[in-house]
Amino acid sequence: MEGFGVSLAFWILTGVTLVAALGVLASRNLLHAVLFLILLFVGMAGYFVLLSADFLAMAQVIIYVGAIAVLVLFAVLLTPRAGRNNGETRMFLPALLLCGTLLAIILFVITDTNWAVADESPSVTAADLGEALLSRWVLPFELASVLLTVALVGSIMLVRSREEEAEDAV
Amino acid sequence: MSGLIKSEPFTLNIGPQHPSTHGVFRIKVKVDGERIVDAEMVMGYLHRAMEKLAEERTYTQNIPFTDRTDYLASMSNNLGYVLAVEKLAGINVPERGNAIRVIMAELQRIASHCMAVGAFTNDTGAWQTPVMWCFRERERVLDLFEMTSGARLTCNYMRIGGVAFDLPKEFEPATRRLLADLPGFIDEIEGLLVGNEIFLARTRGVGALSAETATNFSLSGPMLRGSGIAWDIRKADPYCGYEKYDFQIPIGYQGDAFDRFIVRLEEMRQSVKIVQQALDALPGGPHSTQVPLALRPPAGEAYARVEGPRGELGYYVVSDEGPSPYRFHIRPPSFINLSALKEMTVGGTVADAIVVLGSIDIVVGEIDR
Amino acid sequence: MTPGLEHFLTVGAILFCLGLTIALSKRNAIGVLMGIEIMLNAVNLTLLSFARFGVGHGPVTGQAFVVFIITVAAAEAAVALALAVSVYRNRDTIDVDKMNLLRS
Amino acid sequence: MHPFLITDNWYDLRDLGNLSGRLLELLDDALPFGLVYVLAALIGFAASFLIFVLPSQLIVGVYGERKLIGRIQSRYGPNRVGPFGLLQPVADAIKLMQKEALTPKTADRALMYLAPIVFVAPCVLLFAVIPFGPNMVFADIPVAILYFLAVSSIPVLTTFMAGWSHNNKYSLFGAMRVVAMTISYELPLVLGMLGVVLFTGTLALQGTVLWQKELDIWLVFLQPIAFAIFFISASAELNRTPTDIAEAESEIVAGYLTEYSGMKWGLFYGMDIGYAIAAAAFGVTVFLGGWTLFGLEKWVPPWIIFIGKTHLFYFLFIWTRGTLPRLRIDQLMTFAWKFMLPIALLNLALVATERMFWIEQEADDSIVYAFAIINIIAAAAAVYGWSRALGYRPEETPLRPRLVSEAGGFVPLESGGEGAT
Repeated sequence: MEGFGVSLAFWILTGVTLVAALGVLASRNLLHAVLFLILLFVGMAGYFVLLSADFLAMAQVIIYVGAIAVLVLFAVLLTPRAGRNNGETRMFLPALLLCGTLLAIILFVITDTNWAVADESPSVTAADLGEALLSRWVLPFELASVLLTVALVGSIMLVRSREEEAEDAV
Repeated sequence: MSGLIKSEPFTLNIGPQHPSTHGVFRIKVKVDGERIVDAEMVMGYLHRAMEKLAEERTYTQNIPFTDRTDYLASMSNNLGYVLAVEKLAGINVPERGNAIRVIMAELQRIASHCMAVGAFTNDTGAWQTPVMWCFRERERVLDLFEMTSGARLTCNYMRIGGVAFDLPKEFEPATRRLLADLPGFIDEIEGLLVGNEIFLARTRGVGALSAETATNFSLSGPMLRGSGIAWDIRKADPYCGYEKYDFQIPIGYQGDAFDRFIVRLEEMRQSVKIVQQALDALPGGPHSTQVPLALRPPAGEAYARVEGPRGELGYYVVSDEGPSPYRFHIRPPSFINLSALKEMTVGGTVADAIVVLGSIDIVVGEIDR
Repeated sequence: MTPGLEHFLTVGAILFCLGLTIALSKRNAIGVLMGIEIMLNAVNLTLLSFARFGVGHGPVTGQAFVVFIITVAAAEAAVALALAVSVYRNRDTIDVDKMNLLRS
Repeated sequence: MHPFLITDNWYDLRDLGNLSGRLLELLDDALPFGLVYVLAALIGFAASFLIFVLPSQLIVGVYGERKLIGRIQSRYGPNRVGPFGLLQPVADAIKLMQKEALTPKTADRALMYLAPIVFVAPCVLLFAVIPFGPNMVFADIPVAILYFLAVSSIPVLTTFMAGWSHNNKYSLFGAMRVVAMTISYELPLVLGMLGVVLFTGTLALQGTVLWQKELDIWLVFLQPIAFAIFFISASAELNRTPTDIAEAESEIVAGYLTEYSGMKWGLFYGMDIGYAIAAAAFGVTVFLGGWTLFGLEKWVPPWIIFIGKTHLFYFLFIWTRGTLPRLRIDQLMTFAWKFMLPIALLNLALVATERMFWIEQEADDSIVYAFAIINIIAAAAAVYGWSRALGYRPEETPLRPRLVSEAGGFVPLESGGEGAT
């Protein structure tokens, strides 16, 4: 990992993602929070590119920005105006404390550990990834597809209205 | 979507300023998602109190008012009014006058249907192309009007007892050229739209009215004929010698927007046929009878109706032997056709409502008068 | 300064903790869901940085894990949003504090 | 070596990639820290925008489109400003800049200002991966097709932002429609693209072009279904007319653009054309052989061929816009889910079988011609069969009204009237 460009990109991305995450936390308007979340997803994709995971970066944008964020937007629009408040519960301070502690511990671990670092940039093409998914990780891969099917059927079942159920029962 | 989510219905104002309300007409729709649950028509933005104003003017002076009710079919409106006054005063119209009136009314029907078809396809989203094509042909009809009456839109051509001027000599060849081109043009529009899957998907079954509902709403014109009822004043209660001409009444199948569209296209074909026959058998003689300028018809009332492009166009005139009508009332076809709007739109989507509104072919000047 | 493994891990940790804060403290069910998505993203980042810098398992393993996490996140988002909509329909709210049918 | 063939010399402007490569080398020597890549990105960004995107938008997108639509509608189109009205887009731009940019009182100001700006960026990013010639591709990344799909999903969110921010019911309608439609149309699009990728075995756009060049066949013949799906989905996501329900002038005024005025609207308008050109460029690259044209690319500058093809492809968008009515939103959704998705899956299965056969049998490359014939027949059969299965019966729809001679009451359907045509 060398070059001024990479460093610059890293720091810019860090700024963007952290601001976006803080924005999700701070914005009271749920819709603004969703838009900050999208910014975070895009920044994440940038990180993935830096980490030479091109395929995953693109998948990140397609799936998170193109699908999940749009789903969240849909959910926001399907709830009424009153439900678009993104306020905190009384648990905000305890949660902040807890997470701060957790962060301190993790940061300590990160800095204290002597990581064995491979320096040459590995090149993983989409073909390699596909190869791995269909040979070594084939079982989790199939499970993931089953999970997606279950999620699909499950979410359709969840949002069905009573009228539709009554229709189907006939 | 409705029922799936407990959504709040909200009110959407379609109009008075909206690209598809054909003027200043407003529909207050309550929508649940895209589905319309309630619709309320708000009219009167173009109200000019014509019926009241007419009581202050002489019978002849009222003719220009009728131009301005349905400004897309001024000839038909002129005709309806003068027929009513003639009925009231017992005036006979010479043969040639009647033939010219028929020619003008039918040309006006073609022009008005051009506009109706074009605006309707514009509402379905065919971006301006059919409407421009229709305007092209309508222009040629308006050229003929300009040639005869001097005005294109508000012709003020019919007079009590006949028509204002005789036909100029270049009228007949120009009309024949137009009549030769028109069937091709109608085929062109038909080829562009009628077989088009998207157009069929947008209009088939949209705003369908059963024959019974259509009659109950007292609809007339292409709206009524689209629902499968063979009713045409020109056949049922002939005026101006319509019984002499050979033409047919096109009727639809299920009364949806598409049926009204094809009925209008076919009516244009029939109008071409009528104008052709009228031109072929154009009698000589005077175009008008002499009628005193300050006409004082005997006390009484008269109602005359013509088959306007939009439906039954009726004029009701009451005389108290004065120089101006005691009471003057118009039965505007699109106002009455519009009353079925709620019936047709509720349950459909907003996009359907626009298509339905386009298929009624409203002229706001006539609705609000 | 050239970013190394520690940098990416630090960003991942910060994002994870922010996501956790959001998930724990938001009142709105959709807000909670967004926190969880941030956490999953942070985990993805960590996995990928190990895949890039780590030695041992090779880079493909890390990336394969990320693929699975993205899949799970998508499934989770769909189900959670369906739940939110369903809850809203039955209870007229998606405030997590008021979803307490089991309490009394 | 033929004297007129395109060479690799930097002064041979028939391949602009030579010159820019040379410049990059020089800069790389002169600048520290690999700053050259940052610089090159900026220059490339500006250059591609100034040389290709902007002129294409102005001349083809605005002037050409208006002129062609005008001809379709039997009128003249712009012909007042400048020779043949060519300066009309410039005049429009000046007018737009002078106009007041209104902001409704209740609007979400930040989002409303942000939306047009965010809308511009992805459009230019899209052109980064498009190969204009053998050396003329700014970033020949190995996942270019995915990149294109990914970046093109961002403007949808922008249109949503725009529609939401106005606090206007029509705009919200537009925004909702955009969001709903995108989810539906991305799926068949990606599935269709998958068929292409299965054949070529690469996600890189340059690789796709070279594959087509090598096998001497355009992918549109191998993948007619994928091409049709791409065209329909692209026009859906671009809000072009048969599917422009997000703007739907006659229904919801201007959808998400209702409250925009002045240059904020202008940015949306211009970039809509930019996206359409990007989609056309992508379609040309993937399906129509990119910068190749039966060996002619050795003689004519490939970028000329490419730009010409792109603009011809763009003509398809203009054509559909000029002639087709608009679908309703539920019909669009039904079309995506019930029609395109199954057909895309069918196509995928067919392609996978063919590809497997090709590899297993170690067949000669000329087998692609057989595949092309099979696929075209299969596409026609699938489209026809599936639409019949969904209840499409064109012969049952009467296209002419019934005719009766006498006025009377209701004419029942059975009696049919007389002389029904």
